[in-house]
Amino acid sequence: MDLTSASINFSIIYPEISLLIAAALILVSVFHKSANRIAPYIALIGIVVSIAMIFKQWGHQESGFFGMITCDSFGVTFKLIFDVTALLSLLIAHRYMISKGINRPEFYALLLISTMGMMVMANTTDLIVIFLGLEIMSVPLYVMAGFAKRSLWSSEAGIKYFIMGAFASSFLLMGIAFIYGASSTTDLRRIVADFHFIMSNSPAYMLTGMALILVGFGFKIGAVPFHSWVPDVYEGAPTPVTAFFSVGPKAAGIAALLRIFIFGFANVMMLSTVFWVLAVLTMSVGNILALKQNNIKRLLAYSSIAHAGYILVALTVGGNDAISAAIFYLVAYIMFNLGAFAVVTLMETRSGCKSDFSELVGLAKVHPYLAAVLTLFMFALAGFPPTAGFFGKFYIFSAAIKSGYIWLAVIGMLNSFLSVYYYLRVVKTSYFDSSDKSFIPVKYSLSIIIVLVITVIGTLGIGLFPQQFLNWSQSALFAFL
Amino acid sequence: MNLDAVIFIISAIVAVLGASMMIFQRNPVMAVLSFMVSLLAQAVLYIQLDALFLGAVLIIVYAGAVLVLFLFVIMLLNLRTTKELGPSSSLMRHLGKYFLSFLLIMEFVFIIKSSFFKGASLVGVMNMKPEGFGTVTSVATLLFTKYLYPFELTSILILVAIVGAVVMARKDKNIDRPTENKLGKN
Amino acid sequence: MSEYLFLVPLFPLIGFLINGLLLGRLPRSMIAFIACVSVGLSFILSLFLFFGLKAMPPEIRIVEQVLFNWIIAGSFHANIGFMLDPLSAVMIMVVSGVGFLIHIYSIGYMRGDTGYGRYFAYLNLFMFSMLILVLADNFLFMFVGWEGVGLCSYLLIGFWFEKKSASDAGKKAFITNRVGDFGFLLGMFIIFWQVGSLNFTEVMASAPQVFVSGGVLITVTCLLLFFGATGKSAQIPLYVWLPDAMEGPTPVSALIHAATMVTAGVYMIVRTNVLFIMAPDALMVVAIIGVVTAFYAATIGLAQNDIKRVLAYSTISQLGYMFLACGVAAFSAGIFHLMTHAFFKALLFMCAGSVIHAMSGQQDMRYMGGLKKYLPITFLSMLMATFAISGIPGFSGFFSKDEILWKSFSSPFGNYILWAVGFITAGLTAFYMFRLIYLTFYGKERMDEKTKAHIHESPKSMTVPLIILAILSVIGGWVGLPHLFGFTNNFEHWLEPVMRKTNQIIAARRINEAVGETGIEWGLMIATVALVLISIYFAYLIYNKRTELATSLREKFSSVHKLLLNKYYIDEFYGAIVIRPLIYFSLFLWKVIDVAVIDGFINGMASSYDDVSGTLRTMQTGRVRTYATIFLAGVVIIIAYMVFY
Amino acid sequence: MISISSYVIVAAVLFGIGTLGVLISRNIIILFMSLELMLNAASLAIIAFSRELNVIDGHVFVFLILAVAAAEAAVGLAMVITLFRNKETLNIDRFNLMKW
Repeated sequence: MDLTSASINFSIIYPEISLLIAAALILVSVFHKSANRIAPYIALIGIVVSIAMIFKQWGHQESGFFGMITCDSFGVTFKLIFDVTALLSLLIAHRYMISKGINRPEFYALLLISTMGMMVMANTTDLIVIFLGLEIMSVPLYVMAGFAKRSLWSSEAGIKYFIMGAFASSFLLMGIAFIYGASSTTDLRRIVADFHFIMSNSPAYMLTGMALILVGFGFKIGAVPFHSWVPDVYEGAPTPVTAFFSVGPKAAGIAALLRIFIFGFANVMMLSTVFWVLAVLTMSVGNILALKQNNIKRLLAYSSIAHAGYILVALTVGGNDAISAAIFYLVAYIMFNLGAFAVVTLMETRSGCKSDFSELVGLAKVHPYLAAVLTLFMFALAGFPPTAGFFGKFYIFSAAIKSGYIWLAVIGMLNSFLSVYYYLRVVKTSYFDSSDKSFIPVKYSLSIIIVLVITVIGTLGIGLFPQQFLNWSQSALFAFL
Repeated sequence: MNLDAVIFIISAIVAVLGASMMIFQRNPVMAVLSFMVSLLAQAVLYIQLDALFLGAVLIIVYAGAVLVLFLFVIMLLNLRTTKELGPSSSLMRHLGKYFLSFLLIMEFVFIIKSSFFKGASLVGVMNMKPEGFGTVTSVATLLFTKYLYPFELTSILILVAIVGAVVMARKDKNIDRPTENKLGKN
Repeated sequence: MSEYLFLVPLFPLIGFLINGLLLGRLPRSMIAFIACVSVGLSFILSLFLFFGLKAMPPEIRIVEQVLFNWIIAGSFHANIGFMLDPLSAVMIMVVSGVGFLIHIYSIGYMRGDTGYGRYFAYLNLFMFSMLILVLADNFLFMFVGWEGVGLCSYLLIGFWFEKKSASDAGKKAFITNRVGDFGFLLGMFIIFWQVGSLNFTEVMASAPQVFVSGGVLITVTCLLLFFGATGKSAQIPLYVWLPDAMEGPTPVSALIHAATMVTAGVYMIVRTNVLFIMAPDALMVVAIIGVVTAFYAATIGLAQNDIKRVLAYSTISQLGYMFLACGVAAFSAGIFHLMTHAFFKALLFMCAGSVIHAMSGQQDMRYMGGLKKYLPITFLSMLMATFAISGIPGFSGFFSKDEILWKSFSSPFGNYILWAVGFITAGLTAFYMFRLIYLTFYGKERMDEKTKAHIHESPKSMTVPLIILAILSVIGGWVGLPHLFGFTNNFEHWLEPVMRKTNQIIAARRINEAVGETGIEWGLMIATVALVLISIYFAYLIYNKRTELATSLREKFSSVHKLLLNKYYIDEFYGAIVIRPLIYFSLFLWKVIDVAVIDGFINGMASSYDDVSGTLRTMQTGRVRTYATIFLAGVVIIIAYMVFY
Repeated sequence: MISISSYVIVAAVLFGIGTLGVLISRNIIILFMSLELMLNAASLAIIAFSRELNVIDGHVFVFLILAVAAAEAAVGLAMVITLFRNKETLNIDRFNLMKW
């Protein structure tokens, strides 16, 4: 295999291209008067084609475009993760956007391009391309967060995300500059090839660069102390966008962190300590802050911070077990978190609802199935067997204990027990509380039902057959780095 | 002290001063102009570092386009007055922030001072400046061969930025059915 | 036969799926039928499996059935698999048998409740989880059942969620349990880390090679497992949830919070007896916690007025006995008591339910009295159960409790202090149980007229299970008649294959120590019985002296009566010197230690987290500039650490 | 001859000023310019490293970064217009509907 292949081989970016073509079609269709209605379908087709292309790439290991793209199992796995996320978010979004009167075709184009950006991030070993991918992912996200322009909440979420996002990107870029200064290249493969030499040559530059890159991606996954934007943006953004936020950019950030810090700059002592501290802080702060929330979206925001913490535990540990556990956890998390957001979105399509806890009261009486599904997702988030959430945590913590990070595992487990409290509050409110206000029934739509079915099957399926999923996530371990 | 050094010192001071003036300005128009001064000085530094092409691009793109866009928005929103910001807060309240930024600069300076690299022995690094370093040709050659893919990515980035800007700034008429009320969440 | 093992938990699951997915759209009779039949089938199958197992030679009495490989990672594997051995055979019989009776009882008890379908769905789900718990062939699968029963317990305690106290109690139970689960999970991780397997057979086989007997690691592991057990089985310090759990429907209290789920901790320790026997220090902790809990809860039980709370503290106390048995390495005695306790305590709760049913929901014993003539079947059944729990010779509780007390004295891990505390507790038990009987069934009728008009014996569906359990409470102990009476202890013999390693170790330790003598054993037994009878007499004096006594009871205790000479004097003396302080002590324990200190500690922990949460929240000002400042501080610190450290 | 490290130090100082601008400016427009300044500073550092290493790849990076900066500015300013329409102010501290 020629690692610095000069070949301009389009077949390795077919999934990206399909998304791009769909986005372009949507943008062209804007001028048609029924664009609102056809745009989601174009987007859907684009994603499905993209998924098909990914399956064609399965198992191929290729590099192209002068080494700027590496199409390896790791990247392809993440491409699939991004596509599934986009697909589910799209299905969640459709009815919501109509009910809130913000169903504009551009939204779907932005969703597609953002997904494409994530793919770019995950499928390269070049830091500059990772940076560009990050920007292609983020710029649409800024707009999507503020998409409900006339809502003060949404536009505030947009500006906050924009400022913090651009701030973080600047640090990331500075980090890349330092790495470039130390190694004369931004290609991770070349850096790793000469790693010891470069490290002995200019250690301070390399370490600064790593720290700043870590900060940049830590921001994307919502690691403490770079997390402050998460709750505000999650609360303010339109709910389907929040759903997308809570998994898409997070998965992309983790892909980049894995590629750079686990496959790339492994065995740097200082890094593992920093990861250790970040993991502990992220888990604890996320969980503790979630205790007092009265808004479900905000609660899920803090919970997503906590979950990023669990994944950081896996990154701290390193090694094949932990990485496959991280990928496993990520997939599981996508399932039950998007499921939870689908329920929240469904609740919010009722007029006048703001996702406050009080709006859940009576859910179990009016919609017993929906309440049961919500309960399942909450238990999965809290990590009960036999849901996917339990095995995600089980693999991560057992990997940690096996590698001797016993305290980290203990803190992680304590945290996951703490988290039960607030997840249980959601269940308790929807089952056991009563109020004088009557519950306004929700209207199901086909797309939401599809999402709920997929996520329920995913949550339970991964829990009942964790082995198959673990094998699958282990197959993602092969990367060019 | 040779001419190079004099130019460096002057433009470095101008760049830093311009930047400082920008962040301490209360009037946005003045801030844009200060930033422009800083950028011009930075362009001089670029050219000193043999980045002739990029120096020119910096002036054209930044000073010529991006900052004009800033000015344009300021004019559009009629922001020349600073009343709406309210009274400025005291320096003391921000002392921690100054300190943090100062620490960051100190860290960087220390790192740069302590371990400026001996990169010459790296693979692909030349001791001598190659012919035509920093000219349009040399940059363009790389841009359309090795960096073709990232270059194309920037086109997507700019496309999406345009779409985003249009979506955000457009005043909606028919397409946007009114939400419940202006203050309504989402 | 054994190839049908997986059907045992599957039947209730099917029942749950039907009732759960149709959400009570079926007619009520159909719901009850499905729920009861599914559990009944499990019970019948359990019986067949038991006799199938009995037919096998003792050495190979172990059947493992692997449905499929759940997780395989290198050498590690965990199955969805079941293991039938003498221990789990006993457990599934008890669980499905008692469970079946309680299902039948529920038909009558829950009649008229709006959540009928939901109730039976939860109950079936509970049976499924509990059977998984006892049948699982590895720790991980057992943990699934462990969590499942916790979840069902939560759902059922909060079943009448219109009452705020009910849903709060559910949450408290759940969270306290999770604290214990933390220990269990951590213990499990250590076992996995050291042994590389979670399968019971493999762990037990290789544990002696892997762990150093009496070493730190095995002690820590066992203590962690025991910590998990204290959560589920309501021992100090995690018992606080159980009294509150009485907010649930009474059949639920009978099934989950008396007979089955709360004994899961005991089962788990017996299941891992090979590990515990290698950690004598951990065993000592188990024994001490067990006996202290037994004493402590019995003391609190003295002063309770809510009939179900008396029983709840009594359950905690009896569970303490089981842990005492485990702690002195008399594992089979622990399981024996678990079984007899399941019979009589389920019966007690069901009788209490019947009383509450008759009293139109009144649970306070101060407003009862004289119910004997209204509820004859309930009264007789409850009397049988009370005799059993008090340890009247011939009744089931006598044999199991006596064996525990004897073992706590004679076992190489036991000593006379453990015995003495257990001995006193036996007296207390008899006292508070007979206090309950006298307050409820004898004396003046203290209820109001309206309630009085409603008093009626419960329907057949409720009384028939009572009668069956009453019979079991009497004869249930006869499977384990002690050696002392010239029998071979069948029960102990049956469990022998499970305890083989343990018995060898105990036998090895015995060589150096004096084997308990028959004379001492007789002496202790007689002492216990005497204490129990005296306690009953005092209960009778104090709670019944102003009313005419039933002649039969007077005759029964006449010998004791004469023995104590002066009724009036003793009464005064006892009242002033023993009972009054004891009651004050009991109130002190309950009001101060239980409610203020331990509850306060748990609530305080929650509220201190809330405080931390509140403090951290102030950083989340909603202002971007603050966020950027926190961000920058993070950056500065990370760079400083990475570069300058 | 001025050593290249001096240029990098200038870049670091500019970067620090940019961060300070983000931390203290209340006007969103000035805050945006501070963000742009941070990107500029990174670019300057890359140019300096490129000169030191005599590897021209850095120039290409800076070219790409210019595009990124322009894109960010365009989106950000469009958002400013929306915000101003909603709230008639650009004081960043006034945007704190969501907290805790």
